[in-house]
Amino acid sequence: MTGYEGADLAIALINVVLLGLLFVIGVAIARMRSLFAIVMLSGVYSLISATWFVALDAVDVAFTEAAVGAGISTALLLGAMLLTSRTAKPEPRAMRIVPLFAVIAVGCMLVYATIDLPAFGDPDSPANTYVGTAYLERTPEDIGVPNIVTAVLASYRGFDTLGETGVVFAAALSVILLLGFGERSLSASLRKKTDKKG
Amino acid sequence: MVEFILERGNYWAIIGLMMIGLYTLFSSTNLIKRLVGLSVFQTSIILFYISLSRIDGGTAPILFGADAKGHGGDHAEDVAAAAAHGADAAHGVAADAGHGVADTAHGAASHGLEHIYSNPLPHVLMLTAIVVGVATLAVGLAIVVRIREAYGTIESDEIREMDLEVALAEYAHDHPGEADPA
Amino acid sequence: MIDLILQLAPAWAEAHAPALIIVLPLLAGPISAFLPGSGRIAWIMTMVVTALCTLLSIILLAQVRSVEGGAVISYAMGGWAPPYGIEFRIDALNVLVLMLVSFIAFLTSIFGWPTIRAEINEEKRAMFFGAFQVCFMGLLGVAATGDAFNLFVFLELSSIATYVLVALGSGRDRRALPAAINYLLMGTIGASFYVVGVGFLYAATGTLNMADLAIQLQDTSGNRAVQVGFAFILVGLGLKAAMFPLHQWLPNAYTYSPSFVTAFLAATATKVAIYALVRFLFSVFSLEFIFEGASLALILTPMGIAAMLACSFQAIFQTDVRRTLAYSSVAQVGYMLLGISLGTAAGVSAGMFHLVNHALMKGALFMAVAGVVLTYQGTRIHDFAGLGRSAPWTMTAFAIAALSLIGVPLTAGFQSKFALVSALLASGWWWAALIVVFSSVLAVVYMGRILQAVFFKPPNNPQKRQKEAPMLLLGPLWVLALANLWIGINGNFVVGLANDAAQALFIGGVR
Amino acid sequence: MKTDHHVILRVVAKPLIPIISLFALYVHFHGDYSPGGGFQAGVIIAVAVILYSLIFGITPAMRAVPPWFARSLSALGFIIFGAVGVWALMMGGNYLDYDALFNEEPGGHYGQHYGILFVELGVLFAVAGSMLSIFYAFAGRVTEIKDEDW
Repeated sequence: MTGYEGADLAIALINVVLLGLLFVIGVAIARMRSLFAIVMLSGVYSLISATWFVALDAVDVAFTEAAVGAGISTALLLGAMLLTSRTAKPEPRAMRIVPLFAVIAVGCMLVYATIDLPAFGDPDSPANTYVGTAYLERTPEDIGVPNIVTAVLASYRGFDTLGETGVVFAAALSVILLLGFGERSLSASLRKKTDKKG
Repeated sequence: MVEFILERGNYWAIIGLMMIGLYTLFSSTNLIKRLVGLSVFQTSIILFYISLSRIDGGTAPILFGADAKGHGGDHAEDVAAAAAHGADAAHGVAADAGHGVADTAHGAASHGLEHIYSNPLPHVLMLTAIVVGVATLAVGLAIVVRIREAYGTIESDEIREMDLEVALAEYAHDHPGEADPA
Repeated sequence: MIDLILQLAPAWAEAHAPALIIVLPLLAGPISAFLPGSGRIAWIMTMVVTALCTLLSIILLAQVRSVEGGAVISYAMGGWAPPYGIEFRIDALNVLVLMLVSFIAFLTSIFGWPTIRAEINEEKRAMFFGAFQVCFMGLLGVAATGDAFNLFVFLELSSIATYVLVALGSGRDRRALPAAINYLLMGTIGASFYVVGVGFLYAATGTLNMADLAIQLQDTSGNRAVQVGFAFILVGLGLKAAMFPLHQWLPNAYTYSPSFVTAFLAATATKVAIYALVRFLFSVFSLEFIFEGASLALILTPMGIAAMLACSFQAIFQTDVRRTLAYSSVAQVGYMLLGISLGTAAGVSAGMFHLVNHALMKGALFMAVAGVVLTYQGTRIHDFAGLGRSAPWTMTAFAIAALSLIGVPLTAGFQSKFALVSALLASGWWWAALIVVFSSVLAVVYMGRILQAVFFKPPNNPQKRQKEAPMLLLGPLWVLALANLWIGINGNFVVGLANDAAQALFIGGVR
Repeated sequence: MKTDHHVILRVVAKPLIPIISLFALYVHFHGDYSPGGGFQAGVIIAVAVILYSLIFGITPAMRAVPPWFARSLSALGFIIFGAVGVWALMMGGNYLDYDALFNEEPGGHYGQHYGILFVELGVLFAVAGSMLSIFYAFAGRVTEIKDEDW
């Protein structure tokens, strides 16, 4: 591509900086032992990913990632950490080397695959010429909504979204089954404590 | 060669991030850290999909300017007329060329639109994937909390040792005369 | 028979059966989850829903079989034609899986009430049934969908419900919790790998619809992204299907989850994952691609054989009946993979036949174990001693299913192993046929240990009263046991279904 | 929360929470024209309540939005989504076919608009209810680590 000029150069620069930051945070997460730091860094990781999504024009994804990845996930992780422990044990030596090789092997496979992937930002790649961009042309006639992502999400692929709603519901059901409703478990455990004392 | 690397550098960086997540997941014994590794891995997969959707010079897939004109919900009648007209025209073309809808769409990207937009489909898929990711994380954390209450630890190697002791005790109980199975 | 069903079924049910089969548990699940009371209403609702789904799957079967060679029903969700919308695509292969899953779900939900009342707290029962229906719906969705990404969504939907169902065994044994988190981590890695694989396919073709993918992939020969995508999908679905080296999550999950859940999962969850694997291998990727380009046989055959041998050996040394059966499940997955890796219609047909039979026998075995758990509170072989005298009905059904697992003539297991061996011999793989026979001998050993304890050892605890499992449990158990005998004596019906399924794949592959 | 050293937080949060909820409604109803939709709106509503409970304590939050309400909301949202599909079935269309909802002429967008709105409303309810239920479940457990250890 002959793309990187002017505004594109700025985007390329943002791209490099953000991915570099993500890399640093990822390595820090892998090496750290304080769970609090790990949890906060995972929130930062999501937030920077969201920024990167904006740079790549995926605003809806950025919005969701910021709200869910940086917001809800971090809150849940903090809540769980509060109920469990605050430091992680260092990994045993054997546990460091074997996964390293496994991961390098998987990574090499993926890199091998990228040789035949279309170039980054290629408008003529199969992914960008077939179904995906066809939605852009069909939506004004079929649905009449300017935000194509909403149109695809709720109508063309509405059934996926139904499944996604189901997943959220299943998660809520699961957590309630495991941890109780909240109010009951609170009062029950308080009662248990006073019983033990009494 | 340099161009080739520049075009794919993004993918490689993202693959690196995926592998860091996967490594954290495999190497750690702490269950919360493993779950964080899992979520880093999943976020990196989202990065990968979004980088597929990028089109040079494109903008967010929200129609604006001339592309969005007349398609608001308030102008339903105009739209109906225009759409009917458009459908007729499209039908004529399709009949002439002898191609299905899919084939006409297969041509150059966004030929009917004034602006260039990035590909919306990976965005939609990843919205779903983010939700699935947080749902899995929530369930995982709930189980971890229960593990902590039942075992007093969230280090998976300590849990495995405790379970092994219980299993050996059970075996000894069933087979009183025998030596340790080891 | 087919005409009769099609005449009796109302027109709306015939036209919308693919959607209705998902919609029923979808609407009933959330309602029953938060019903007040002891969960009895939720249980009745679950039974009704699974029964209706079984009826719908029979209607679908009739529709598919109404055309010679098997029709393909395509249902466009939201009215958007594929590849733009999501399509449910029912052919002879997945109608078999749909019927299996809904039938087993119906039977397990009947027998579930007594064991759930014993194992799950009262205030959790309604939600338990809600989670079960969500899991059931996810499995049906995986089996019915014709869209690669939609498959992921339903796979995760069923998996999330499954994780919590497994974790609920913690009321009886705390080891259910580590088993559940292990299952969650492995399962999520599997699903993530699957998504990466689909991403590569999407990058190479630009579509997600499976039928469309098959067409678009034809002119991408030698594309490295497609090859790696294939490998990732294989590993991802292999993790869910407990393919041999990726099966580590399975034994613990089956051993410590509530007995109701074990019976359901053992008969359905891995089967659906294997179905998805078969669908990708034969429908999406072309035969030339998987057997020449990716030399699938070189990967799948050793894995199948290793599973048959290693896990059968491991099964011999277990002291817990459920653990023995769990290892045997992994070994049986090996038989199915071996049949599939042949790459011939006969091989796939034998694999699918064994899949159905294995669901029936493992369902029966785990139901019988559930009965023992209910009455005697133990699952170790030690606890099973002498049960042949005190619970003859439960244990006779157990023995029938065990003989079927071994592959004794006149049982279902014999028929499918026979089909597998003849398919192997037809391809000239006589050494693999020998290994199948040897692995069956191992099955004789590990099942024999349990049967010997049941029928020939004196009870360990003489105070145990003569106690049979309740009727609600015995009914479904005997239905499954008799199904094993029926297929063993006259298996034409199921063999016909499996052959049609294989034919659908191979015609689809050539296209 | 023993001493009132969170006074600034409280004063700032009190007017913010209604604004956050209002923003959620904007995100939902403007989702056709700008980024956002039911899912994001649901998360924002849940976050508003979570913020309230973090600052004023879990008990007042549970009094304002009871747990039974949160979990019924999540089930209700899921059912709304499924029911829109059933509605389309009854009107003679395929499942989730919004064009069939009002039996309109081909080319009309009335059905699509309202279908999307209803469906996204279902998503909003389900997500807000579920996220809140999950938060309550975690917050309702008693902490083993004491405040002083921090």
